[in-house]
Amino acid sequence: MTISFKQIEEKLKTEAKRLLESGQASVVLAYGKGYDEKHPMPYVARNPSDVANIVFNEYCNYNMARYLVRYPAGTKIAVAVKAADSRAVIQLIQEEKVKREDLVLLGIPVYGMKNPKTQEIIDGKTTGGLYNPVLYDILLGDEVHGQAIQSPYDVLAAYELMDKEARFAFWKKEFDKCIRCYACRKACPMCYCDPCFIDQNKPKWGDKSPQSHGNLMYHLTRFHHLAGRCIDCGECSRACPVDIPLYLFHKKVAKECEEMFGQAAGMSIEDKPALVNFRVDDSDKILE
Amino acid sequence: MSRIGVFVCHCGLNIAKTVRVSELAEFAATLPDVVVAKDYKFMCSTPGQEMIVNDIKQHKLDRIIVTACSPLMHEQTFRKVLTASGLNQYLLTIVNIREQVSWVTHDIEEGTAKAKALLNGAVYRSRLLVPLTSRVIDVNPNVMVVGGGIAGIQAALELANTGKKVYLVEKNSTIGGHMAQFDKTFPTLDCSACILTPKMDAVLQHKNITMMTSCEVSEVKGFVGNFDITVRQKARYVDHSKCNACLACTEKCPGKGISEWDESLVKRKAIYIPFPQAVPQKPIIDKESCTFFKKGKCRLCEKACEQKAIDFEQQDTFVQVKVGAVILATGFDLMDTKPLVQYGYGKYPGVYNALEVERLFNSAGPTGGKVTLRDGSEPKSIAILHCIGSRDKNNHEHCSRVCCMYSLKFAHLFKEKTSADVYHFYIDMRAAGKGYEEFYNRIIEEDVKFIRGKGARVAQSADEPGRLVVEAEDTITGKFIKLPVDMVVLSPAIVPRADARDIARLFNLSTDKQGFFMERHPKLAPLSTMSEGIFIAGVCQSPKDIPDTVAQAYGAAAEALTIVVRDKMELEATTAMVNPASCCGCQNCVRVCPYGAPSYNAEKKVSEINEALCKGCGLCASVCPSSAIIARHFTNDQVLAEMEGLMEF
Amino acid sequence: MSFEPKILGIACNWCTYTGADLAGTTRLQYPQNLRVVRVMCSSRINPSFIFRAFQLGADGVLIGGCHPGDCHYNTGNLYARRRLAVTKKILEFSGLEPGRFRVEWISASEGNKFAEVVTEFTAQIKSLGPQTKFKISQ
Amino acid sequence: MLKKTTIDKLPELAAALMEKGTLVAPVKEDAGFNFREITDAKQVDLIFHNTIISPKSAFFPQVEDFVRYQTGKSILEAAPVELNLKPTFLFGVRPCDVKSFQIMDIHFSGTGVVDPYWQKRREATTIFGFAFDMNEAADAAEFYHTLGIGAADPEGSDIFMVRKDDILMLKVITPKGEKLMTGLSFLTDASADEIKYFDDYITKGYDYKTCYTCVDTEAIAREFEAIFDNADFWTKISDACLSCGVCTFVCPTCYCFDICDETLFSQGTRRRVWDACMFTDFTLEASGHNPRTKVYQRLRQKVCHKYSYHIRKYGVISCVGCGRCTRYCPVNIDIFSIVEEAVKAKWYKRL
Amino acid sequence: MTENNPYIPMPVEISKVIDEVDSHDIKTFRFTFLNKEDEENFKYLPGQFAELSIYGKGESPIGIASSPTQAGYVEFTVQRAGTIVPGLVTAALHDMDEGGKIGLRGPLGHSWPIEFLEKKDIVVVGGGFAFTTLRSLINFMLHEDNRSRFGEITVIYGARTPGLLLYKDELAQWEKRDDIKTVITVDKGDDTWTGRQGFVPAVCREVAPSPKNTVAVICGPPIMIKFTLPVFFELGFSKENILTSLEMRMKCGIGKCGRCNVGYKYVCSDGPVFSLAQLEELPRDF
Repeated sequence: MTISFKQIEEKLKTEAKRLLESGQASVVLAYGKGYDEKHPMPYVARNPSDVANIVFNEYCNYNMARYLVRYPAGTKIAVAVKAADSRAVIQLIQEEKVKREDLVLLGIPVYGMKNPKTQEIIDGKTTGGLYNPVLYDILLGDEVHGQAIQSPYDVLAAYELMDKEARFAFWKKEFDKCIRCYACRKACPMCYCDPCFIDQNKPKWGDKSPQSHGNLMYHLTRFHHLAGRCIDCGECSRACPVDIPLYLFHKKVAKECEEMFGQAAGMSIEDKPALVNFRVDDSDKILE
Repeated sequence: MSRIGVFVCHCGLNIAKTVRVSELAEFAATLPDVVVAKDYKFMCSTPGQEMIVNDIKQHKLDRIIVTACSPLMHEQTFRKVLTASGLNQYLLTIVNIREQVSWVTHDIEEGTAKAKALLNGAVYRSRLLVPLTSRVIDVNPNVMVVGGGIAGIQAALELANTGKKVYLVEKNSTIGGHMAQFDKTFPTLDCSACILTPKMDAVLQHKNITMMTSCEVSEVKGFVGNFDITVRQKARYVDHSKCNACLACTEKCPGKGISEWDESLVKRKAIYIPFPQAVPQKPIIDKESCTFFKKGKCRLCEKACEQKAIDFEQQDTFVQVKVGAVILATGFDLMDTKPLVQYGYGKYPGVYNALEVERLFNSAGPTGGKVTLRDGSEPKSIAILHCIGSRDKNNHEHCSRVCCMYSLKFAHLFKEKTSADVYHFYIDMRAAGKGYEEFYNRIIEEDVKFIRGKGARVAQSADEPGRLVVEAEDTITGKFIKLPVDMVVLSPAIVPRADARDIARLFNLSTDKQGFFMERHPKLAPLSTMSEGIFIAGVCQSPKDIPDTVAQAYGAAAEALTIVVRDKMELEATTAMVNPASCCGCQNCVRVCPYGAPSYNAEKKVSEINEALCKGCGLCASVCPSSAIIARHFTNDQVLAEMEGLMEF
Repeated sequence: MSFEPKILGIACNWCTYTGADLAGTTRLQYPQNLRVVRVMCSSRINPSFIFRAFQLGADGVLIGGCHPGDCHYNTGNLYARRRLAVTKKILEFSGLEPGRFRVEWISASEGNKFAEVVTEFTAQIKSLGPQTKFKISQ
Repeated sequence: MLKKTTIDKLPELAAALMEKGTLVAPVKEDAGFNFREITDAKQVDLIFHNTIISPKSAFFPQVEDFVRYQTGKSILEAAPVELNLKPTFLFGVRPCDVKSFQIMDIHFSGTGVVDPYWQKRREATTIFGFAFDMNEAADAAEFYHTLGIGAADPEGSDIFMVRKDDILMLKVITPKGEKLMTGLSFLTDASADEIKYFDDYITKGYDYKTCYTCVDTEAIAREFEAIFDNADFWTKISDACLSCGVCTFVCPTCYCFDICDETLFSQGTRRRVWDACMFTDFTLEASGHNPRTKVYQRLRQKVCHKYSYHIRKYGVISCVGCGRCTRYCPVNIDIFSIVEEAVKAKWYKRL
Repeated sequence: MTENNPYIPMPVEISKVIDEVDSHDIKTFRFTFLNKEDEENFKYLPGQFAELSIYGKGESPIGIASSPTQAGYVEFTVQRAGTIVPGLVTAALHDMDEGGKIGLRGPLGHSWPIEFLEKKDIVVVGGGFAFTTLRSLINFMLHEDNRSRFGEITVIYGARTPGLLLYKDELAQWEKRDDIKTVITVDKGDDTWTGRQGFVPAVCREVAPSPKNTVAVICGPPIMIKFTLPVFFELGFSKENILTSLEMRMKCGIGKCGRCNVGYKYVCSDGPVFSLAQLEELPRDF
């Protein structure tokens, strides 16, 4: 099967219009035109007339769940969600940042999403191995089947095999590139802290200047804060102007968390975030 | 820009031997913000304390670092020094260079270097300390005593006599505990019942004591001064408010259960009081042995009861009790010696454990005080084996402390009641106590045979069926002995109650390696625990004899009294608080707090912490992603600074 | 001179710190490379403390808490166990030698265990050599 | 004076400059090009469109150390960090970025208190401007021509370079450039054809690409003032904005910075570090008051700063149309569309 | 890099510390310069501010509380910032004593427009802690060399409680003088308070002079400003004749770091003193 992006776009428009007209949603978080076709933008439709601006194509990578916390509690929001995006919504519901009843989830089953910079297909890197939304109210298209569902963790293999010296050298080089623009945390649907720990003066966790140690502190702590919460949308890496493959580290932590705690982030509304939870019979082996 | 005073203690030679204290003080003087640094022989002594007071005044010090023993030892002492000098007590930092430096090394170079690093950490931390105000709370004047043995009874009576209301919780249907099972007590050989039962009765009669038998603590909430404890009243199937203790029911009862009181040596009725002097004198029904509960009909007791007190429908109920302090006196169990198959307990009828023998001696016991074997015959020779499972690296390393003495007592009683030969198999004889050595000498005189060697094995006699053979190495002669006897008495290890760990968890106590409750300090605070307001007395802390147990009960009562005698008390100010400006509203704190102290204010979109419920563990602070939670006295920046100081040199 | 590592310890007040005191009271000898920060509960340990410790030049970090189930605050160490497990994985994936970070449950009565763990951990850190990966170079 | 060399001799040119001082030139990295101090003459690579981070970092580095101090010691013992600058050659700067230096000059050294760091670095540096390759496909994010900057605009450069196939032509623009160029003896004189090509290329650069031209900067400033309070407009504009700092960090004319004391053990450095008006804590006052808590207020500040306040204060637009903010924006916010929408295309002429 | 480097503070020593209020969180620090040439270069007028600089803690912009007529030192009245999380600089400063050395960068910003004020009647309105640069202005105008340059001077100063009034000794002296009208008010008095009770806006309505040739100089907490301005409008003061001082988060203090702008004005270098007429031209972004 092939994905008709045009078809999804049409359905997105139809549903957005219907929801706005009926008042079921006061805002629709979707995708709109950017300065060219390869650069669409996150788009918020507030009126039925806005719907005409909605687009959907293979470059609409944005995780629109990121914008949910921007709206006051109780706002009826319809949000377009691809596979990973829906997990972000679930995770936000778990964390009580949004309420399920305030949301209409417009599920988008899709594969073949591309990085506009490299034209590379990025599904395997950052969809958590999923093509269909985990949770939705309306599915805009047919479920994707038959695509090779790879383990979301396959891409890690090469890095796991590296010896620790090489791995350290790899990450040091990557983190040293960081200019601390914080696009990663701002693009992340789960990074809703304001202020972020790294911005604090008291306690001061890391220096503001983009030097190795402050960068390391910022990124490692951020990985920790997202442990058991990262839903593998890859927005952090995509947002990064200097191409730090943050998603790899997040994925590794997600993998470890899934193995240790038997739960992947954003898969069920009923779950409790793994790091603010415990089981009495958690094994001490996880500390080895 | 603090003004820090550093005071280095020699602790005699305890510290000075492996830390160059004057060098340490000189080092301190070079550190930024340290205004004065001194060393002194005993900082905790009055002149030492006065030195600190004077320096605070003279040098306008605003932070004090005492470099001495563990904070668990003298933090309070020095906090008082600060308070007396008008400084907030939380501006004190203790550097532990005794327990964690001088006592754990012989190398003065290493010791001095480590002490410097620790001190530097303290200076870094000290700069960031802020004055904290203690919370003042109302104190509930009541006390709960858990365990109705001699320790619990004594503590309850003492407290009740001061006018405080006491809840005495006992899981059995009578109070009295192990002591009520004994016949005589060493070394005076006075009758256990004679000295105990008046106290039991006094408890029953005391207007300030609420006796809660057949009860167990099921939940503990709150904190010192304000415990909120849920007690499970187990169903007795007899309404004690109606029962007039005529015991007509017990006569009619056809049911047969095994008497726990008599250490399973005999049977008892299904509706019963454990022993004639039980307090209360009111029966309970044992569901397991009751014919009605087993077969659905009988109800003979019900018919016999004029008071209509029998209630087969009775359920467990839960009672809420509010108290200001708690004394735990939950006592002990004897180690189950069945797993030590070499001693044949449970296999050979001639092998008894110590408590069984106590019952045999007791005139209210299964044999009416006669010493007979299970077949009714009188033993001709008896071996008493000391240290079964205790002082034994494979089982319990500790000495059970009373076995030597009660074993000697047994020997005496055997001699008094039978004509048997009595042999002691012992590792060595421990008779430290008032009149104990004298008692030992007296027993030696009584023609009791002492074999210095631990009983290694008890076997069936090959030559004489029905008799037993005790095998041991006589360590004096070096000979291997096989001694045929009729009766073997094991003196097993005294161990914590089977449910001691559960109780520890309920009350937030630590237990030691053996499972006995941990005291706050082995010497200076043997009755307090790490949980404020929870005290311990008797064998639940460690094996001990009756005089020590009673002494501890008095002590624990006094300790509890120091809390409940006050209307109000100060609590540690080291609670957590939320900086609303940094709170991101993730509610992690709300999710993790074991005490429900944080709550989410949906309107302000920030968490708030109820400091009355906060116990200061700091969990919330570490799960707070935006560092909005300030764990007072252990704030992120204080810990980070201390780490920086520790790692500098 | 032989390599004398700096090891940062973070110990909970009720179990491990008290256990360390007991080691002292019983005069057990162990290497002097460990410098302990006392916190009330192992759950107080913010994972970033550990990252920071390595940045400050710690050659090893040893965390001590009550045995799971024995936490003075009921469940603190059960959370800590999960969180510190993640910390360990993060350190490992970043390329730091995993042996430099250890969590041990040491009760107040386990003075001997404390001494043993410190002795053994110090030896291990010595064999790993100085930690330079995270250490901030000034 | 037009000189030339061949592209394959670039390392030679680089080596000559490295001998005279510090060479800063585009270097290819994972994510793209950036200006770096050259340590190996072969690193210099001119096959690039433009760098990720603008060359402003040559004069206004992301981290500039002011003072080294020791905590616990007297302020009298604190030591200012000396710059000790060697002659610096900023090589291969695109015309729009060269223009940014002039705009930044007004702020840092042209008005009010002079920033000594900017000034000293600027004085020590010789700029090798480098014309865009007009054969390359246009980059949709760029709009420098709209702001009156040619694709081969030599203004502001000390030496200006145009590449023609494998020939690199270098023309002296300023006396500073001339002094340097005379010392580069291995450069050869350009032929008459090449001189003509060079001049034509520069002229052609003014007509290159971009489809608007700015007519009235004052009017733009006024227009933004007029819509300042239109929260709906700004909210809509900022719907997609993540409020990250990418646009400001890559921008050649953003100059906001923070002054931080960074201490380890007792050694510390007071330094300035780039900051961004898009960060939530940028205007957070000690009292807790923050005049710009909302995303739209911050995006408004950024856009208005460039297209209104800067015109009012310094008379010029604080933007050179290099397109970096748009190109690296994680959500593709196009600053030019905002300007266009805000001023309703009135003050730009569509070409 | 020390020469003409506006980012490097000059060293000063604390020569006096005055605990101003009964809550002990506001102190006045008197600084003397450690280098003679710094003292000579530190030419300021009332209304200007300086960055108090403590290495390792940071910098904090504080209005100058002394008057240039007081030679040999400068004074700053500093409130300990932050109730929950203490401010780094102010907390460190509050912990310092006489003899302590810190850094000073300044003078910064524009002063109260002295020339504009000349030959006019002046009403100075202050509330709470924001009285510091007003005190500087009053002491400047009262100096014998300057007094004749200005018309009638009225001072209206209020605080929440008597214990929170700053500069109590000076207030008492002003009250005794006949070339200045001093009206002190507190929101709520205590047992010993015999003065006025009432909020600043109400007191202004009562005692403010005629707007004719009068300039009002107003500094105070936002809530006071909010209710005081209408009073002056009612009294007929024009926006050009009402002056105030703005606060924004600042870093460099010299108009470089881009932080404190309101519209195209930088509060640090174009302010902090503005007339209401000037403020009205700026966007509401503060």
